[in-house]
Amino acid sequence: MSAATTAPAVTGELPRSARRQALAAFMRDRMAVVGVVVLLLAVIVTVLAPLISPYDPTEGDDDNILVPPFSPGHILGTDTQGRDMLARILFGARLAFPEAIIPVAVAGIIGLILGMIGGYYHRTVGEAVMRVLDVLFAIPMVLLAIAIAAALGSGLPTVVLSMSIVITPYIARVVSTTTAQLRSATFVEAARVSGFGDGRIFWREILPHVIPAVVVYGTTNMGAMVVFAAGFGFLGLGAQPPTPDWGAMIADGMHSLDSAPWVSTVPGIAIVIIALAFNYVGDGLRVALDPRLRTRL
Amino acid sequence: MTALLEVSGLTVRFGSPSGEVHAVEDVSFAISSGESLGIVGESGSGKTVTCMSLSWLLPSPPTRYVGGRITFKGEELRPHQEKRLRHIRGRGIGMIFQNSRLSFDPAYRMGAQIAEVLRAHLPQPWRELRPEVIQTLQSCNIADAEAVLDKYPHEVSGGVAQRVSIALALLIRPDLLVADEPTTSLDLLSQIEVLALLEKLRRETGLAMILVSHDLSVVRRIADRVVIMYAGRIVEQGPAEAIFSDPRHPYTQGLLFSALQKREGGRLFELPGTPPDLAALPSGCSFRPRCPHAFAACEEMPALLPAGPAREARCHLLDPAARRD
Amino acid sequence: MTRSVDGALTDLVHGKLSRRDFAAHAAALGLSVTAISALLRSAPAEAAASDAVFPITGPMQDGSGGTLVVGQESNWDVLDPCLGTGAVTWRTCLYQIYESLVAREMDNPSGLSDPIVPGITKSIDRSSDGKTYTFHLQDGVTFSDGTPFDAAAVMWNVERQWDQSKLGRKNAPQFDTTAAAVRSWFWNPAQMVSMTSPNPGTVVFELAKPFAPFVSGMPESGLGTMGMSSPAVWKTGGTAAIAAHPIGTGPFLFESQSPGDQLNIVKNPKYWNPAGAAKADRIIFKALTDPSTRVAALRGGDAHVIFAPPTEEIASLQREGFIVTARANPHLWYMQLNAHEPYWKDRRVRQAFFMSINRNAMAKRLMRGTALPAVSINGRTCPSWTDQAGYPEHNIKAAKQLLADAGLEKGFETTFQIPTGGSGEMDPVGMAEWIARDAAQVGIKIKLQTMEWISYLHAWAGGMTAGIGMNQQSWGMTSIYWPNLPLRTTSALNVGHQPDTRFDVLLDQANSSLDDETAIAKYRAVDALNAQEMWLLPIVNDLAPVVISPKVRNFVHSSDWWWDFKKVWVQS
Amino acid sequence: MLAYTAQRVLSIIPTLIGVSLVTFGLLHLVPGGPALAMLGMAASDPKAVAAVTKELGLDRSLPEQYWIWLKRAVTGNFGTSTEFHVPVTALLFPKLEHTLILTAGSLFYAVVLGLMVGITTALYHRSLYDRLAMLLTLIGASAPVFWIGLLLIYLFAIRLGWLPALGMASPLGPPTVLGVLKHLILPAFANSIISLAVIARIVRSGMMEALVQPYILAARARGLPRWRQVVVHAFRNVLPDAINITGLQVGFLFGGALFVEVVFGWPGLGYLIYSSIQARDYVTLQAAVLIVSAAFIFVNLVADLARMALDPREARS
Repeated sequence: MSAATTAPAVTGELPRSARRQALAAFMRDRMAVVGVVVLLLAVIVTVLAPLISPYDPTEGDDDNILVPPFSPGHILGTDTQGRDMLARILFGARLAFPEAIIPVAVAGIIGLILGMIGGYYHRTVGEAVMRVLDVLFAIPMVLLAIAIAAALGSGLPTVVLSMSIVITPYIARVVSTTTAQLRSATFVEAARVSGFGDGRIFWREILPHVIPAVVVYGTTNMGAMVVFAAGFGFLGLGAQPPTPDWGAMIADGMHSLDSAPWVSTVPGIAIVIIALAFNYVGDGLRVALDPRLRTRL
Repeated sequence: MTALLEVSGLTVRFGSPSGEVHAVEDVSFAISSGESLGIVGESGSGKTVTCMSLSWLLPSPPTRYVGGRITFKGEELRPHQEKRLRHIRGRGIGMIFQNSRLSFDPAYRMGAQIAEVLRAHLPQPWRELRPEVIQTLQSCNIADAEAVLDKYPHEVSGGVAQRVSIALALLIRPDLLVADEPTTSLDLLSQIEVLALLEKLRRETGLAMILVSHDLSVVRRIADRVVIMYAGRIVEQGPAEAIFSDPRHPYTQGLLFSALQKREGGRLFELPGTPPDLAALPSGCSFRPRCPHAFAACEEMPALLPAGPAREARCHLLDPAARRD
Repeated sequence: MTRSVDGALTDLVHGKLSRRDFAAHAAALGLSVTAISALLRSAPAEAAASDAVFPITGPMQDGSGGTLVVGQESNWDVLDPCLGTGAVTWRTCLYQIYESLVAREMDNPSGLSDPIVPGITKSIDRSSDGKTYTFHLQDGVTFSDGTPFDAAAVMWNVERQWDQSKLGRKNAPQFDTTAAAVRSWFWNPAQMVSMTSPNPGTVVFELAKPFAPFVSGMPESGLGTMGMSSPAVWKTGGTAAIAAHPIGTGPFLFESQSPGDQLNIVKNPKYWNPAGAAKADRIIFKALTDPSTRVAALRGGDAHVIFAPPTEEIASLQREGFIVTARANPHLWYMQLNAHEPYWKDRRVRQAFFMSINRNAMAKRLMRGTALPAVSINGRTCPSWTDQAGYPEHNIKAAKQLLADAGLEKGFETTFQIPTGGSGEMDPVGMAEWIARDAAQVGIKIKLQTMEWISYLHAWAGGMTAGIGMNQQSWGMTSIYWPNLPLRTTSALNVGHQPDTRFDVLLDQANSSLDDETAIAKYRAVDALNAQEMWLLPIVNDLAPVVISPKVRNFVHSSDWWWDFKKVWVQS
Repeated sequence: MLAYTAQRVLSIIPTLIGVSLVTFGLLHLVPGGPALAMLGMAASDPKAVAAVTKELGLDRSLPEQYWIWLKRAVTGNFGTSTEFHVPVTALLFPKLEHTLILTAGSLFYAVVLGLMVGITTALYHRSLYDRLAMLLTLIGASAPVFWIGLLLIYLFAIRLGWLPALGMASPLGPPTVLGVLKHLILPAFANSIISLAVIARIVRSGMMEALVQPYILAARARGLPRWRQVVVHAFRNVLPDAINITGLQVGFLFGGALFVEVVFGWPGLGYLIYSSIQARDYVTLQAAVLIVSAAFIFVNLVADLARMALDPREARS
């Protein structure tokens, strides 16, 4: 069996070649590459939505209400107000992406800071930080998000803010665990003994090792965020209508599930595709950035 | 005397990202009851895969059993006949692994694991077997046998684990014991003890044994016959004394020489170069790139040629016809 | 069953055949899948617009028995006639368990509901000065706990919610702050000064000045102001006891409940009026807040009656054999404009905005015929309702002209505050989107601001703040009283701060009228004035569609917010 | 281990106090209090609102209100629901029971199917079955729960008519165990999908790692049957992680029940919490959130301790 492990030890390699190796490992994951392509396409389509969309997503056509998919002029059909589903899906993506990416980015930064404090000063301030995060953990995520949204009123900023608050403890936990492990690692001990300040140790020794974990965790969670944001829309806490929101579109269509199933099925499929793409990319990144997983067959 | 185990043409491969790994190529040998066979080679020479393949132990896939015939006590063993093989494994062919601590499940106490194996092979209940287990453990130089049964693998030393492992193999009374690098991961003291134990076993029970090692001195102490492997193939085999006193293959010569140097504490002599990548073997003789005697004919893979009484070696040097070129 | 493809296609176009059934037929006739989908595409979408007229009743048949399961669109709250709010609470149980001193007949398939019918009150006399009302109570009525229903019980109930501290008197021990607050819209304007009982069968109410809507206002907000509960229960454990053990005089008895989920009531075998006794053995109310869940319950046989069906599913439910009933009721979906926003100061702008809204299309297409365009601020069942109030028709051209006259031909931007849902709100978001789209045609750009219901109530009740151009509400009464609430300049419900005191004058005249005709005429004048001034925009009246299983008998769609289930029974 | 357990159990208390504080603070940020919800349209009368607000004690300062609440809560008195006017404990416990039934059903699916899928895909990893199963679980995990619920209702309840879509039991007639189980099938499955996928993936990767461990090869070499290698040895070593992740999932299922309860009309805590937010029923909400959080913390604690107890290397240290 020993013959099968062919990858040489990576000690002492230049970071650049490590990066190249990670990229190679990522490219080997076919589904991750497909995921990246899907996301890129989706982003391009989203950016170009005003140019390529066949209709105004908020402009209904009274004479074409609930037209089924594959009809001339409305490839994905129309909704209860006669609005083109394709146009609404395209414009809906303009919400879905920020709703997935911004909370993860915000929570990533805050979680990084809190997590490093929590993991590094684990006997003093960090303990207090982790206790507070424990409280946020214990409150069911959906409830916390809904209460925040109810407190602040619906709309994109609320959704982004409450999702950020909700996932921060999760990211902070990932960071604090990694930081706590690193704290006792030889090179960090060495840096401490050499008299480097905590700031420098955070910046030079811990951060570079923590960031990959956050990136992987964050990317994997962007898929969940797309789904979670749809939940807000579903409960009517999402973007202000008539702005198309995938979750709200599902809620809109669930009343006509029998006579016009496409109205809620189509946005559901859009959510699944984007979330799936994020999940595959996240998986690919995890394998690529974790040398232990990378070398495994 | 018919062979207890006969291996012929064994060929085992794996898939890997960098190509197909030719782990074992066309290996044939035999061992008779009461005989002890040493298999020697560097890591990656295919010796471990060979002995794992005796009862088709490696899961397939990913392992590909490309060819080979294994006859054990006159019965042909075929891969994938798991039901039949299960009774051969342990009962017919016992095995001892390189790192015995890892060969025990960390989640169970040693006693439970011994009991589980015995239950799989023997009709008697654990209660009846327990005294025998204690006795066997003690005969394997485990003083506090009772206590060991209650310990988890991570709570015993490597040497004790290895001795438990041997005791366990013996308790089922196999026809053949295969020991894969039994001393490699042990400290010096344990090495000596385990070797002494194996020697004692040989002496007292006459158990047939295959001992796999990269360490010539270990093999020399125990083996009647020796097989030398390089890059998945047998390069030389024959009676132990004959091979150690007069190695015929340049690789064997290199191995012996470096071992000698080491023992005499002199300058460390290592074979130049490294073993080849099994996924991209050089054409011709696999040893050619490292061989001090390589010549034109070596661009073709030599066959195993007779090299004395009951001896063979895979080298063109033994072929007068090849030398002519 | 074979018929030609043409025939099937005709049926499809006329809505007699669903697309799925059509596809099945066509496939049976040997058409390829592509041909079927081509045909389907050529047919206009079903139920795109509807001129449907829904029946008022289900199958009528004498009989009795069965368990009726009713799927409600939201939770009921407190089972206390003084504290329960919301149409659902009243509709579901309170109206079946309790009775009001003043009752309307809401399950008469013909005729309006305003006439007050005899119930636990036999008759009512009004003095010629309009200040004294004498109620003669029905004899032999008892609460279901066996205690008698008499003048003392009536007064006890009124004193529970009538805040006498405003008259400098001490409140009764059973007085409840919340109850008084819930009914504050009635007792404060009515200005009652005394309540006396010359004998156990008579109660006399004395008012400070004439108040024309006194009697008709009593059964509003459910039978709220006059729902009679047994004083004996309160004595056992106060307000909590009433909610836990609801005891009234009604045709049904409370059996059990799991709050927010299920409520069971059973027939009252000792109902005081045998002629009006309940027909069904038991009624089970289920809170099914999700519309598709209600439909699924109906289809699965887990509910016999569902309220507020999704309008998109109505056509297919009808095809499956369910009966959809609908009926005009006091409901009005209306908007108020914020008088503090400069662009509304010009009356022509308000008119132009109203004229830009195609209420007809909204009722027909968006609501699929389950609503009517509103033509009055009075409810359709209210005696002062008229279609002659003078509200202008949808007219984009005229609207643009009015805006140009007002110097706003370029249009302007404004914000519309709406709830995401709520009691009687229909589909507020969809409707607001529709209005915004219509208004955009004349250059009025509307930004929507949606809020969850209670947050919305909070904002709404506080009055519109700067930057909010308009908001929305659903209410309306069968009593003539209602316009007092949103249009009086001093009313808290004048959330748009409309400053025109001519409304107050007309409303005062209406309330102090000594005869109904004058009162009605004055309320109509208020309506006509609003049609000119356009502070309150009547949009649509909900017909409140209900879907019933064909097993349900004697179901008559109510002409009010609340329902009377005593004549309904279920065929097993 | 014992000391550790005690320490962990004690640490629940400050967390719960924190939870109640956060919930309390958060709820009072939400505009429109219970008075508005209780008054309905009459809420337009500011005097009426003020009177009810005072009656409910909501005009006091927040710390004062919290202190009063805490004092009562310690004695087990969680107050009276402002929405239904019944004691919160009487309201809560039946709903808790319903949610526990739903969670148990979901957990059953998540664990049984998750383990089955995880173990079998690890055994046949890289096979067509493995790829397909992994794709399906990932799709399930990428789809909104309410959407899956709708599709299930559409397919199994409306189209095929096999299963009831709604509630816990048929409203007609007394509830039966079989009836509840039948009603449980769809909502429990909808609720379980994400957890099922998580468990399947964790178990799969754990099993793949475990199956190539030397002790599995050794077990094989010692002639143990395949099922013992897989279940008794490989899976036993994945078990601590599997239990730990399952514990986390219990909390997740508890929270995710909200959407499922709304879509399937399941009368549980999630739905109660949702409607209590809408009705600003602070009293009910406070208690409900506390119960859910306590359950969540407790389950995680049990999972954590179970993981440690099952790993002899940790248990003995």
